[in-house]
Amino acid sequence: MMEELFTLTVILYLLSILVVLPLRKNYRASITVGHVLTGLASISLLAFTVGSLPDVLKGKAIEFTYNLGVAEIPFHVDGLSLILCLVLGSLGLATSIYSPRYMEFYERFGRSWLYVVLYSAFVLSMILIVTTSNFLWFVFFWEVMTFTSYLLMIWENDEEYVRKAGWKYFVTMHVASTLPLIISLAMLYAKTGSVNGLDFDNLATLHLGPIYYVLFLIGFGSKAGVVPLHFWLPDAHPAAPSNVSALLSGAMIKVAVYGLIRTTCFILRPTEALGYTVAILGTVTLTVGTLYALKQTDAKRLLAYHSVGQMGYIWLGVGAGITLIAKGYPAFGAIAMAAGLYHLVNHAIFKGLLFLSAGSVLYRTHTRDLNVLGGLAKLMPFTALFTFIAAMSIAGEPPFNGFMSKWMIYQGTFLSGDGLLVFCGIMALFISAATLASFVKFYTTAFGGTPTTTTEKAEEVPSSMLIGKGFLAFLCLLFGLVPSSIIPLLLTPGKALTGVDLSGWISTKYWLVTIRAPRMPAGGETYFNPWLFVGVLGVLVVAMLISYPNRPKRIVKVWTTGEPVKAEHYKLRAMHYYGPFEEYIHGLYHGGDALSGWGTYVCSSLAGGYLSLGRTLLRWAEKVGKDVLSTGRWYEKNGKEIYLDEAVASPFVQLMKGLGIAIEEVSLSYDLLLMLAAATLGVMMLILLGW
Amino acid sequence: MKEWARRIMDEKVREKYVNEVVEKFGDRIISVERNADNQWIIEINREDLPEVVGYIVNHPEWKETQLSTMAGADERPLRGKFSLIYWISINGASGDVFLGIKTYIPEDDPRFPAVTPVHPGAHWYEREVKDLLGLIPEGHPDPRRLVLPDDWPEGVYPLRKDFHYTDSPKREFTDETKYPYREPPKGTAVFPLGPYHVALDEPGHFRLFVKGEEIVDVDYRLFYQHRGIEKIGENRLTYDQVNFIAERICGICGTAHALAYAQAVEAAGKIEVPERAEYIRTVMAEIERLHSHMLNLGLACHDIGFDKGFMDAFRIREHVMWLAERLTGNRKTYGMVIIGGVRRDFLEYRRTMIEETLRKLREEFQKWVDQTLSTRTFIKRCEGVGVLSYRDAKRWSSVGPWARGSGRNFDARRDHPFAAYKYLDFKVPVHKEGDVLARCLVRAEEIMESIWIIEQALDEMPGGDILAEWKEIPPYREAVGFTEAPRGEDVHYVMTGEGNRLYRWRIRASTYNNFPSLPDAMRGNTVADAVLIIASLDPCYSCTERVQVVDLEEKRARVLTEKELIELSRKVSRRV
Amino acid sequence: MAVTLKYPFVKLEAPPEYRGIPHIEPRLCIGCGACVNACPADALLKIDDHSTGTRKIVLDVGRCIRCARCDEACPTGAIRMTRNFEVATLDRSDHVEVVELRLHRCPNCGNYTDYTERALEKAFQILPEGLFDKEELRKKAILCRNCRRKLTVDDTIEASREVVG
Amino acid sequence: MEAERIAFSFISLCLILFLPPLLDGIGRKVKARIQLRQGPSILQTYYDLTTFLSVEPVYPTERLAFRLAPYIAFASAVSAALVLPYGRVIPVSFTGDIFVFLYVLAMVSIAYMVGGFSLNNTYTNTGANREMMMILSIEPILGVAIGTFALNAHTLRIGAIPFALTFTVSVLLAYGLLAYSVYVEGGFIPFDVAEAEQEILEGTFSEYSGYLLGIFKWALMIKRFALLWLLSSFISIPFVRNVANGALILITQLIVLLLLYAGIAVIESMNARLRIDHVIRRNTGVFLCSLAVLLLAALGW
Repeated sequence: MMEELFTLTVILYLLSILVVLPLRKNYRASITVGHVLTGLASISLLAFTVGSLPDVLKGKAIEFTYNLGVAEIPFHVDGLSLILCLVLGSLGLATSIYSPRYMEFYERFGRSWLYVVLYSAFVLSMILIVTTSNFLWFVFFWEVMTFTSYLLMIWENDEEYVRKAGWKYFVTMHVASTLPLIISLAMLYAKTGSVNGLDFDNLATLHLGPIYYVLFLIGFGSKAGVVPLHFWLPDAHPAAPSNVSALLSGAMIKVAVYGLIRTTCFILRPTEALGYTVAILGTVTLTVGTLYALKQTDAKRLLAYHSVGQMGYIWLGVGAGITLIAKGYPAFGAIAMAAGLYHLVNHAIFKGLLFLSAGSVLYRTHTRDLNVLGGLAKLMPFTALFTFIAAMSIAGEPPFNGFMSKWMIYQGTFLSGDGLLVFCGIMALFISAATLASFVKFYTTAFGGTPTTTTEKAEEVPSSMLIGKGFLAFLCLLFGLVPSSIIPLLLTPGKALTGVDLSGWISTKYWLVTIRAPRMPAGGETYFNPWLFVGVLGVLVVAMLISYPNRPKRIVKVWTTGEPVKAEHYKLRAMHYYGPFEEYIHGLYHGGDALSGWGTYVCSSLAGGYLSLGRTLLRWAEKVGKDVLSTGRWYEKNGKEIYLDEAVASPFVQLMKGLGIAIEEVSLSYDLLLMLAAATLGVMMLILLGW
Repeated sequence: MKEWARRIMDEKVREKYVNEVVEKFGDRIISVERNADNQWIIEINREDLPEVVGYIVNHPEWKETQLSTMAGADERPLRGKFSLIYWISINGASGDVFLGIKTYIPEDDPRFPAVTPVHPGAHWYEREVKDLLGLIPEGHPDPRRLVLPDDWPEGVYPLRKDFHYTDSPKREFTDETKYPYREPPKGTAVFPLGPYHVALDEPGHFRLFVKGEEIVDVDYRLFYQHRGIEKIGENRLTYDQVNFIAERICGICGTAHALAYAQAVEAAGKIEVPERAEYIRTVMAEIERLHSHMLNLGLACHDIGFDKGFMDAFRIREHVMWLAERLTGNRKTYGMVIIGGVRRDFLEYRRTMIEETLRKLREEFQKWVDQTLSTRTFIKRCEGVGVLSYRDAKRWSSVGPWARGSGRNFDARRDHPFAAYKYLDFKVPVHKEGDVLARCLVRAEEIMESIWIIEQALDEMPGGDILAEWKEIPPYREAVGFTEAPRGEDVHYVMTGEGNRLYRWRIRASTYNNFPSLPDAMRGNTVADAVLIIASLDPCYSCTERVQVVDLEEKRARVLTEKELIELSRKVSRRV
Repeated sequence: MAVTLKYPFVKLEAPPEYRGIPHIEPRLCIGCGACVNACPADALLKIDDHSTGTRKIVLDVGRCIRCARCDEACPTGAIRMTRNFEVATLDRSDHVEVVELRLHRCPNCGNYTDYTERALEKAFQILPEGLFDKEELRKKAILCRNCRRKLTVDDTIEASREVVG
Repeated sequence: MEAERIAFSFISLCLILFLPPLLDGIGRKVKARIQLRQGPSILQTYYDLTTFLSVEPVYPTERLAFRLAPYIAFASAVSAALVLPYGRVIPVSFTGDIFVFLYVLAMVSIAYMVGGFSLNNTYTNTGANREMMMILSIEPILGVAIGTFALNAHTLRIGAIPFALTFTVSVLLAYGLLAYSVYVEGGFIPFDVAEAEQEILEGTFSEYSGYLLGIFKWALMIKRFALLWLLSSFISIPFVRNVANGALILITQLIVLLLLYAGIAVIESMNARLRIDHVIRRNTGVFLCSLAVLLLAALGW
C-alpha cells in the first residue's frame, strides 16, 4: 500500500517533467501545471510518510524495489528516511504552492519548462537519496541533486555574482563532496565487487577502516556547509530564486546530515572520536556561521549564513548523540540525537519560511538590502506575521518549534556530564542569543518603523504565496506546541541504533516533555509544558489588556527632542546594529575572513585546474559530438565496449538527453559550465564503472 | 604689586607688541590710539582685516594670542558708517596688551572680507554681525543664520540704531523658515540632542550624525534664549542700572559679567577704583569660581549616572552658596559690583566666617576628589573621551578650563591682571591630555587655587573706601573690560554715549568662544559620551545667547504658533 | 546623616544679611520717588493724579530683582529689604504693594503741587535750626511754584513802592 | 498539603506582583542615605506606579508590536517568576527547567527591543540595540554558571539544583558568576546602559507614556525580582534544605532577597554608568576567566 503512494510521488514528479515539455512556449501555464503536479506529488509523499508512521514507530522498515527492467533500485524506508521524507514533503508542498506566482518575477528569463524539469528532478533526486538503500544509487542521485541544484542556482545567469557563486558551488561540491563519495564508492565497490554488494545492510556487515569516517565527514560536511567548508554556501544560496533557496537551505543540506548519520552510524559504527568531532565541528560551525550572520545586511545572505549556523546546532545534537551512545549512555544518546534531528526538521521549516518571506519582500520591493527596507509590517501584515513566527522560531523563543529542539539540545549537552559537551552547550546557548539578535535585526529593519521611499509602494503578496508560507508557519506552531506529534518519530533512529527502550528516559504526553538524564538525582527530571506556558502567558496578557484597554485615540509624532528630524534619518541603519559588539569580536571575524579567504583561494585554484580540464573535455566532447546530447548517445553507442552497466547508464542518458535540449535553450553565458557539469558526470561514471 | 605682575604690565613690553604690528603694516595703518592703560585701537582698511588679524592671532612667537571679542557697531549717527572692531588679547604671561583692530564700513556697501578662513575663531562673531547689523562677511564658510530665530524676517537688523528696542516685526513660522540643517553624511542617522533633553540644563540643539553609536559629525543650533540685553542696555538703562542686568546675563557667573562691565566703563571713563574694593571684587570672583566649578563637577558625575559624586559635590558647594549669601545677601545674583567699586564691605565677623567655611571646604572637597578619582568607572568614562587637541583649541580661540585642559596656558587673571590679582600669588593649572578627565582635574585644581587666593586676599586686604565717586563719563570712548569667569575669559566691550547711557555694549561670554570647537571634541566619540562632553565644556547658554530683542514669551509663542499669544506677548514686551 | 530637610514642612530662616523681597512702610514713605528713579527693573512706579490730588507708589515684587537700590536711595528708610523669600502665590496681585499719599495743595491757588505733603513736612524737619526765619519760610514754602513766584514779585513791587514813596 | 500549596501559590503571586516596587523603594532609600539625603518615602515607587497606571498613554504609532510590547513583557516576567520555588512550592510549574526560565525572562527584553525598534526614533533604537548587546555579552557567563551546576548536580531543574549541589570550589565560583550575570541582566548601575536616562532618555521608554510605561516599568521591576529571587533561592535553600517547613524557607529567601537589594543599592551608588563597549569588554573578560571554573567542574573539583 505504502509503496504505491511512494511510487505515485515519483510518477507525479516524472510526469511534471514530461507535461511541461509541450507547454514550453507558455511561461505561466507551464509553471502552474508543473507545480500543481509537484504539489500533488508532495501531498502523496506526506501521505506516504503519515501512512507508514505506525509501522516505522514499531521499528519496522518499509522495503521495496523498483525494477526498471534494465536495473533494480532497492528502497529501504526507516525512521531516519521518514524524517527526511516529512521535510521534503512539507517543504515541497509549500514551495509548490508558493512558486507559480513567485516565478513571475523571473519571467524575463523564459525557459519556464526547464525550470520545472530541474525543480522536479532536484526534489525527486533528494527523495530518492533518502530512501534508496544502495550506495551506488545514493551517489548517483547525489550527483544529480548537486547538478540540478547548480542549474537552478544560476537561474539569474545574467548577474555576474550569480555566475561566480554558481561556479564556486559547483567546483566546491565536486571537489569536496562528490569526489570523496566517489572514492569511497569506488573503494567499497572494489571490496564488494558487485552493485548489489553496495546495499547498505550488506555494507554494514563489512569491517571498514577509519578512512571512511574521514571521507564521509568531508563529503557530507562540505555539502552541509560545515566550517571550514562553508565558504560556498553564503554565496550560493542567496543567488538562487527564493523558492529554490528555501529548498537548498531547507532540504538539501539536511540530506547531507541524513547521509552522515546513515553512513557513519548505520553503515559504520558510532565511535566517541566521531561523536566529538561532529559535535565540535558543529559548535565551530554554529559559532562562526551565526556570528557572521550577525554582520549581514543582505536579507538572503543573512539567512544563508544562519543556515550554516543552524546546521551547527544539528551537528552538535547529532554529535552529542553519537558520543553518548558510544560512551554507553544509549538512551540519553538517542535523546540527544533526536534533539539534533528535531532541529533538523524545525530548521527546514522555519528557514524555508524565512526564505519564502525574503522572496515575498523581494517580489514586492525588488530589493534585499535591509538598509533601505522598512515599515513593511503596515503594508504586508500577513508576511510580517509569518516572518515574525519564523524569526521567533529560529531565535528559539518558546513556544515555537525552534525552542523545543534547542531546549532538547541543551538537555542533551548540559546533562551529558561531559565537560566538553557542556562547553559546546554553552556556546550553543550564547549563539542562540546571537541568533535572536540577528533576527530582531532582520525583522525590525524590514518590517519595523515607517515605510521608506523603497517600500512605500509595496503591498501584500498574492494569496497563493501566503498559503504556502502559512502552511509552514502552522507547522512551526504545531511542532512547537505539540512536541509529541514528532518526537516519537525522531527517536526511532536512536532506538534502531541502540535498541534500548526509552520509556522512563523521555516521556511525551500530548504536550508535556519530560527528560531524565544519567546520574540524575530523584525528582530532578527536567520538563516543559508548552500549553501550560502559553496558557499562563495568554491569561496574563488578556487580563492586562482588559484592565488596561489599549486603543490609540490619537497618534502623535515621535519625539525628536524639539527640532524637526526627517523620518528616514531618524532610524538606526541595519549595518549599524550591534556595532560595538561586532567591533569587539572583530578579531574573530578576522580569523573567519582568513579562513574563508584561504577556502576561496583553494577553491579558485582548483577551479582553474578544473576549467582547463573542462576545456579539454569540451574539445573532446565537441570532437565526438556537437553537444551533450550526442555525448549521451556516445555513451549508449560505446556502452558495451567499456562494460558500461546499462542499468546505470540509461537513466543517466535520459538525463543527458534532457540536458542536451536544455543547452539549446540556455544562453551561451554558461553553457561551458553546463558542458563541464555534464562532462564531469560522465567522467565520474566512467571512473566508477571502469572499476 | 607682585614681581610677576610688574613684569607683565611693564610699559616697554607692551610697546613692543604694538610697535611690531605698526612696523609690519606701516602705511596700511590709518591710526593708532591708546584708549586705555593696556588697550590700543589700530584703525585699518577693511580689505586688510584678514591679513592683520590673521598676522597677530597666528603670530609664531605670541603663542597664546587669541581673538577675544569682536564688536560691530552702527556708527551711522556719528560718522555715517558701520564699524567693526576685532579685539585680540596677547596672553601666555608674555605681556598685558589688548589690540583692537578697527575698521569702518560704508553704509551703501555693507560688506567686508571674512577673517574666519584665516582664523576660525571669528566664525560666530562674523555670522552674528551679519544677523544683527546686516554686515556681510565675504568668503565665510558657513553663512547660515546664527542668532536670530528661524522665522525672523530677512533684512531686519535689530542692533541698528533705526530699530527701536520695542519693535517686533511681523513673523510667521512656516516650513520655509525652518533652519537649514546640514544633510546627514551618507549612511548615517540623526541623533538629535535637545533643545528639550534631560541632560541639557538649558536649551540647545546638537544634531549628532551617528553610525550606530559613533558620532561622525555634529551640527548645532543655539541661541534659543536671546533676551535683547545688549539692546536694552544701549537704549533704556543708565550706566549704573546696566550693572544689574549684566549680573543677570548668566545664572552662575554674575560677578564675572558685572565686573567685566564695570571695568570696561571704568577704563573708558578713567575711574580709579579704591584698592579695598578691588580686593573685595577678587574675593567675590573666586567664590563664584568655587561654586561654579563644583556645580560643573557635580553635573559631570550626574551625566554618567554617578549620583553619589553628584550629590556630594552639591553638598560641598552648599557651603559656598551659604557663604555668598552671608556676604552679599543673595546666593547668586550678588548685587555687589558697581561702577567705581563695590556695594557691601566685609565686616570682621564675616571675615572669620569666610575663613571657617574655607577650612571646611578644603578638607571636604579634597575628600571628594579622592573618592571620585578612585572610582574606576568614573575614570573609565572620562579618560580619553572628548579629546580637544591643542591645535583645535587654538584654532577656535577657546578659553578657560576647556582650553587649559588642552594645554593652552593662559588665564586673564595672570595675563591681564585685573582687580587685585596683581597683588596675589597663584598657579594656573594646565593639563595637556585635552580629554574630559583633564578638564575635571583643571577645575579641581583651580578650586584649590581659589581657596588659596581668597585666603591671601583676606590677609592682605587694605582698609579704606570701597566706592569711588564719579560724575561724568565722556561720550564715545571705547574700552574692553575682561575677567576670568569660571568658564574662561569674559570680555565686555563698551562705547560710551550721551545722557548717562551706553552707545554700544558688546558682551562676550566665555562659552561663546568655546562652543564652536565642540564638534571637534565630539567627533569619533560615542552617543553615550556626547552629554558628558557637552557638560565638560561647562556651557552657559544664556551667557552666550544674550543678544537681540526677542522675549522669552515670544519664543514660546513661536513654538506654539498661536497668533493671539504672539499679540499678547508683544504687549508684554512693550511693557518692558 | 541626611543634610537635606523636609523643606516645606520645616521653617527656613534666611540669614540677617539676606536680601528678600522689599517692603514699603507706609507710615514712613514720603512719596519722594527716589526709589522709583533708582530701580533698574521698573518694579517701582510713581503714579500721580492731579485731579484727585493723590500719588501712588506702586511696588510690584513680581518684577523686583532684589538689587536693593531702592533701599539705598530711600531718604526715610521707608522701603526696606525684608528676609522673606517665599513669594510663590496663585494671584499676581499679591505681589503688588501700593502706597497712596496726598499731594500738597497750594493754599493760595488751590492747585496740587508735584510733591506730597509728607515730603514738605520732611523738608521742614531736616532743616537746620537758626538759619532761616521759620515762619517766613513756611509762609512761602507751602505755596505752589507759580504762587510763590507771584508772591515774590508782589513783595518786590511793595518794597520798591516804599523806596519810591 | 493541597491547601498549603494553594496558600503558598497565592502568597507568591502577591509577592511577585506587589513586592518589587517596595524593594525598589528600599533601594532608593538606601541610596539616598548613602548620599546623605532624606530621600523619597519607601512607598514612593508605588505612588509613581499608580500615577503612571492612571494616565492615558500618548501613542507615537498604531503599530501592534509597539502597543503589545508592555503587556508581553509583563506577562512573561510574571510567568517566569511563577516557576521559581517559594518555600517548597512552585506556583505554576509549566517547567522546572532553568533554561525555560531564562528564555521566558528573555522575552521581557525581546518585548523591550521589538517595542524600541518598531519606531523611527534613534533613541528607542539605541536603547533596544544596547539591550541586545547586553544579552549577547552576558549569555555565555550564565551558560558557564549553569553548566557548572549541571555538571555538579546532574540536573537542570531549578527546584532540584540547590538540593542536589555538593559544594566544591567550582560551584562556589559558579555562584559568583551567577550573581554577576544576575546583576548585569538586572540592568543595575553600572550596567543600566540600555535605560541610560541622561544619555538616551531611557531608551525604548522614551516613547512610552501613561499606563503603557507603567506596565513596562512594572514588568522590569518584576524581572529584576525574578532574577534576584532565583539567586536568593540558590543561596538560601542549601542552608535550609533539610528544613521541612516551607514557610521557614520562604522567609529565609525573603531575608536574603532584601539583603541582596540593599547590597545592590550600595554598589549602584558607588559607581558611574559604563559605556556599552566597556560592558562588552568586561563581560568577555569574565567569560574567559569563567572557562577555568568550567574546567574545574569538569575535573570534579
